[in-house]
Amino acid sequence: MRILLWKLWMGYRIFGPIIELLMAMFRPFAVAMYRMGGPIVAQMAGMILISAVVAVCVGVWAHAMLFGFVDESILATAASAGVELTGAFSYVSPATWGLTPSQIAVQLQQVGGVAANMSGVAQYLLWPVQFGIVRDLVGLGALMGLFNIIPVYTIWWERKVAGRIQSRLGPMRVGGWHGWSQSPADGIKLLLKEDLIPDGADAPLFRLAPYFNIIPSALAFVALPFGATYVFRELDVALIFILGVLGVEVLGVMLAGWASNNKWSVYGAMREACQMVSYEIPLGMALLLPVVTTGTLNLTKIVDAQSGGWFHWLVFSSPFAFIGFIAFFVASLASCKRAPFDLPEAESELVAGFLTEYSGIRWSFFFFAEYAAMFVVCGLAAILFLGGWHSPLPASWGAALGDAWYARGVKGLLFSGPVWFVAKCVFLLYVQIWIRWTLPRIRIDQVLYACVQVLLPLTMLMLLGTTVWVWASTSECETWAMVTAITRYVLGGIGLMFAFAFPAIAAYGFYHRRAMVGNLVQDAMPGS
Amino acid sequence: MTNTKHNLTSCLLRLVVAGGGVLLFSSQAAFASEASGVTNAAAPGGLLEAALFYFVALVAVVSSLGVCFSKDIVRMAVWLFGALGSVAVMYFLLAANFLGAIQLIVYAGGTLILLVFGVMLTSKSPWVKFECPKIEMLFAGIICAALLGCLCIVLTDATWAGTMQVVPGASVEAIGKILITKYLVPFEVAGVLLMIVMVGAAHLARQDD
Amino acid sequence: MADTVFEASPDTMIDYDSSQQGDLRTEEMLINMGPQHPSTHGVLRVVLRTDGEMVLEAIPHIGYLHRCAEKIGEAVQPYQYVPYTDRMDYLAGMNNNQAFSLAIERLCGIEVPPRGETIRVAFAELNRIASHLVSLGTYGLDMGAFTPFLYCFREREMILDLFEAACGARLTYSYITPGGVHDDLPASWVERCLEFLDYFETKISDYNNLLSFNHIFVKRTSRVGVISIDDAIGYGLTGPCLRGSGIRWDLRKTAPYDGYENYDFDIPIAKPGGTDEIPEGVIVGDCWSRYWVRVLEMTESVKIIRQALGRLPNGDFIAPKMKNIKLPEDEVYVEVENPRGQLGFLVAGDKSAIPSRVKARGPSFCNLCITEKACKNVMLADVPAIIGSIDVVMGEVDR
Amino acid sequence: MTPEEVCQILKSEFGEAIEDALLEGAHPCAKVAAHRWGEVATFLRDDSRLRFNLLRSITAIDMLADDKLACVYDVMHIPTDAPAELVTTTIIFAVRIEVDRNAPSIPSVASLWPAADWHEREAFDMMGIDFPGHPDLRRILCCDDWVGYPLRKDYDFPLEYHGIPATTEFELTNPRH
Repeated sequence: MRILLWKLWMGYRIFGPIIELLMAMFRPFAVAMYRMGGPIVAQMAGMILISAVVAVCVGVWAHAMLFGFVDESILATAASAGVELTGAFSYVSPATWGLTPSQIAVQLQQVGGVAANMSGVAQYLLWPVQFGIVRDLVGLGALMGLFNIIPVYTIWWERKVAGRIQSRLGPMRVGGWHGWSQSPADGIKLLLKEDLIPDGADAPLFRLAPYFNIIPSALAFVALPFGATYVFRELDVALIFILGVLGVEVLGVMLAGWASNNKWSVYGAMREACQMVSYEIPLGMALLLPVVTTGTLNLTKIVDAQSGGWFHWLVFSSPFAFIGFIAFFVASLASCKRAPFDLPEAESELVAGFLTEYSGIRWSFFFFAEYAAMFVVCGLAAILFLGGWHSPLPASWGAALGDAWYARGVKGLLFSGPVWFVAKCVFLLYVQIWIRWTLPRIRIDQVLYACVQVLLPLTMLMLLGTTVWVWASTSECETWAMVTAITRYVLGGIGLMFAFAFPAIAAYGFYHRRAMVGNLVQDAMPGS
Repeated sequence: MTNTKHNLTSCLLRLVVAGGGVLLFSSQAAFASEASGVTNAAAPGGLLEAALFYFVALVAVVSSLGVCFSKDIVRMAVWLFGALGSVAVMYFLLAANFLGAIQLIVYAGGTLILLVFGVMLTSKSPWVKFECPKIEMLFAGIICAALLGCLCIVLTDATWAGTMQVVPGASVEAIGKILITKYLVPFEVAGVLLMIVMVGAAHLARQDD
Repeated sequence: MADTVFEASPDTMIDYDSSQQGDLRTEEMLINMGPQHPSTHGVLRVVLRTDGEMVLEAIPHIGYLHRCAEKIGEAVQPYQYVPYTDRMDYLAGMNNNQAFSLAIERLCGIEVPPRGETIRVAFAELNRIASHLVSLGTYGLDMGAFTPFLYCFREREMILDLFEAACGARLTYSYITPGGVHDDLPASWVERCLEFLDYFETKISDYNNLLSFNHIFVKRTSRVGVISIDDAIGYGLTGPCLRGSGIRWDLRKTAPYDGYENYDFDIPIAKPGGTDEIPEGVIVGDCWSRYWVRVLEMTESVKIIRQALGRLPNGDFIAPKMKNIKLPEDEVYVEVENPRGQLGFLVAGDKSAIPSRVKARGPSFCNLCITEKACKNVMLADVPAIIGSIDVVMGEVDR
Repeated sequence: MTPEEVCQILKSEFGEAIEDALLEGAHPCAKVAAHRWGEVATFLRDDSRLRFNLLRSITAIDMLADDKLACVYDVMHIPTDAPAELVTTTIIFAVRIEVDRNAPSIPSVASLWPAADWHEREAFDMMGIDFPGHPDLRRILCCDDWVGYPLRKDYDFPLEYHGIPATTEFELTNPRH
């Protein structure tokens, strides 16, 4: 061991200066890039935002085309060889499908047009895509990218929203346009901070705890579908898989609280355990409503069942689902320890709860995990109740567009695509943030009362009701069909009212923003 | 280390307990394979899967040993998480996705949390040593030896023929059907047992009022 | 490191004796809440003995901010001592100045000119609003509601701007001095103040909608930390804490000073839930009542300020020759109604220009001593609720 | 009720125990013998004519010239029969107790007025007056290991505390020291 360390040290002695020289060269380059990029972003923020969204869409679309094409090639080749493939392209597929570049070239020739002209190069470029490991690496890259970007920008957005709610501006400086690089800058700061481990803490557990928190929340993204084909692993039990890994996250919090050797931390951990264990039950109950309605645990199939447009979203399918959705949202707030259920880190009671002794990157791991988990539960809510990646328009209308490449793009933007899923998630995230900055925190006994006495019976009742509803819907009775249809449209109408009310209120607030704060604020306060 | 000998016996005891745990898991695995419709027909395993399996198995063994040899209850719980989690991964490898997820929810996310929670609530100091009277150890030893014997019998009697083929997608419905047909009585008994536990817990909690 | 930590010792074992008797008790813990804690409003330290989430006992320890204010009083002349009073209850500097100035005036028999008196009343009431705004905001913060805090501070900033315009300081004013106020009002100050009052009155309903009548807030604060009338008086509680227990007692009415008898205003007191838009579940003497009294007092203060500004007489604002006054060989004890209660100053003179004894009776000091009684057998989350509703300023507790 | 009347009542009730009635000046009070203070305090609080239920303040005063320490108790009556009624008058009174500076001891009234608890601790902390009968008489503002009573006129400010050096700038401003 000592020799190894010595070798490492000698290696550093030799290569260290070179690395440092490279870094020294890179540093002004990075600074110059930032200085050049900052003003551009500041001036063209709107355009950059739009083009980023478009670029992401195009990237996703291209990626889907690529993979889809190779899949079709495999199927076609197999069909020409007389082999029937079933089970398709999941993780139990063999390491290779034995496709040769020339077979791909044949397929490309069949497509014709640009693809045929490019087939000489494209056949070799597409050839590695058939390997599961290559696909997995691409998928993992996307997954980790998402897992990094989502929390970073959710934090930024939370700060912006909180600022606006509190009649201030939120981050404005770092990077120029509305502090767009505030969160990355914070991340760099946290990376550079001292990794402090208190005396008397259980050091191994203290170091381990953040990983118990961040890995499960990253794992949840494995099974969370962003679109019909945009899922890293389409599990048949994705729903309970996500519930399970999010449940493991609690262990990280508990270990953090325990290992810190701080009584406030222990309190935070105990509250977390108490809250999580109780709220997982109503959460699970509420999750069962769509499962009972659609008869599957597969998230993709649950979304497919809601492809009929606004009025066919599961939240409007029955009054029970409508109330169940609200119960689910409340329980999901509790399971993400978001206000008003942020008891584990209640800063006015427990200093910072389980986070009290943490600093630097380990501290930020907890925040990454929290915001990622927020996104996951919002995604679950969108998938289970709000039609997932389908737009309010029925997907069947989009089918008429055909299957050309531009038609796929239009369908993705207008009818069903990851954009819609992300938009719904962002809206639900906004509601979470909005609630956090509006409501006081509730007390632990009230938390448990709300769970055991209110949410649990409510969700049980809703589950029972949904079961009966679904059972009744299987009958051929025409009156009942009418009742379900009327319910659907009435609830959908209520939802529509909300859907229009939000932007209407927001627009009102935007146009009257100066009058609402009052004349005196405009004159007297800085920044107005 | 004041009482090394004592620690050794208790560690051995825990080893036996862990053996019982493995028995439990293997029985679950047997149930899983039945439920997920795994047959003994030959199927390609894949090098990656094999490597993953051996890695996970190693993790399971090491963490079980960790449960036995660590002196601190919370660290034991962390090791236990390693064991339970790796068993969950094994379920996933067996395409028993449902069981894997349930393993995560029930054991890793539920039981283990409650265990740590209990330790936190009742401990006097942050680091609690696990210790029990000798008579209890004796009884526990006898029970664990019996369990170990059972495990050995299962190990020797089981037919380890062939590799297994995976039939994905069928597990949830298959489990549901088995639970309310073939295993209806044990299912209901377990439900009643849990009910009794709940009533008992409520009774204990309300006693001091 | 691990070996030393995990070394087993007899007292680290689980206490099996009690568990064998079927007593599944949880472990009692001693926790230091403070002196550095977000919700002890300064450097208060409360030692909590807890059983799980229940607080069995809470013993406050004070003195972390002791700055020998009384000893300094025996070393400086009264007009030099006024800045020290600012630093006692630093959220209500004007009222502190007023109390000390009144004590010196009573001791030396100084007559304050009417303009000075009226300005004093206006500033004292403005400061009362500012202080209550901080109290409201931080109480919301204690309950986990962040947003009302910023709204309250937004309005408080405006009051501080008004103060700054009049005396140049935003926190430690020393504006009210023995004999009157040390400067006249600047031009158009009255108009600015009236504009602020118009604006502020509409904002109180914002706080009510956001915080006061918030269901969670009411649930968190009602029926918590109930202080009976007898306890309140016995422990020497004054101000909103006393009125929160349902007694209509305010020195501005019962022992008027600076001409308060000439103003028309009400003394709001706590009422049980269900009456006068007070939410159900509230009982007299709980945290919500104390909070609510402060909200109502802000409206009354606005009334008083309007009257004061309306009748602002012309003339001198300070009695002449206020420096180097010789204090008679006598003592005086004067109390005024501070935002937090009755602030008393006992000043003893001995024919020199420097007092021989200055004693400040801080309302926070007296109000805080009920913590030990009020925080018995409550939940952990109630401790910030109770301490916050008592609304202490540690600068005044420790002086 | 004026302080004069209160003094009358006290004198008729306790006679010798009321050493003096200091009614001139801005702070009228009765001077009470320290050893009878417990009874007088009980009477002040409980007598139906007086009912001084609010102990406003306890002020310890160092009378270095007379070699005495004085304690001034300010009390007030808050009517509780009809709490919602607005009262426009106050009944206030003060009691002054002077004790030997070398062995100052005054019976505690913390059991009568709980408010006296902290006030008496403060007087003990700052002036070193002992209050026999107090439930928990220890320093309140200074640290538990502080030496001396800071508000006494002959107090010497320590120039060092646990290795922390201290300055006495006030020596420059205060001619007495």
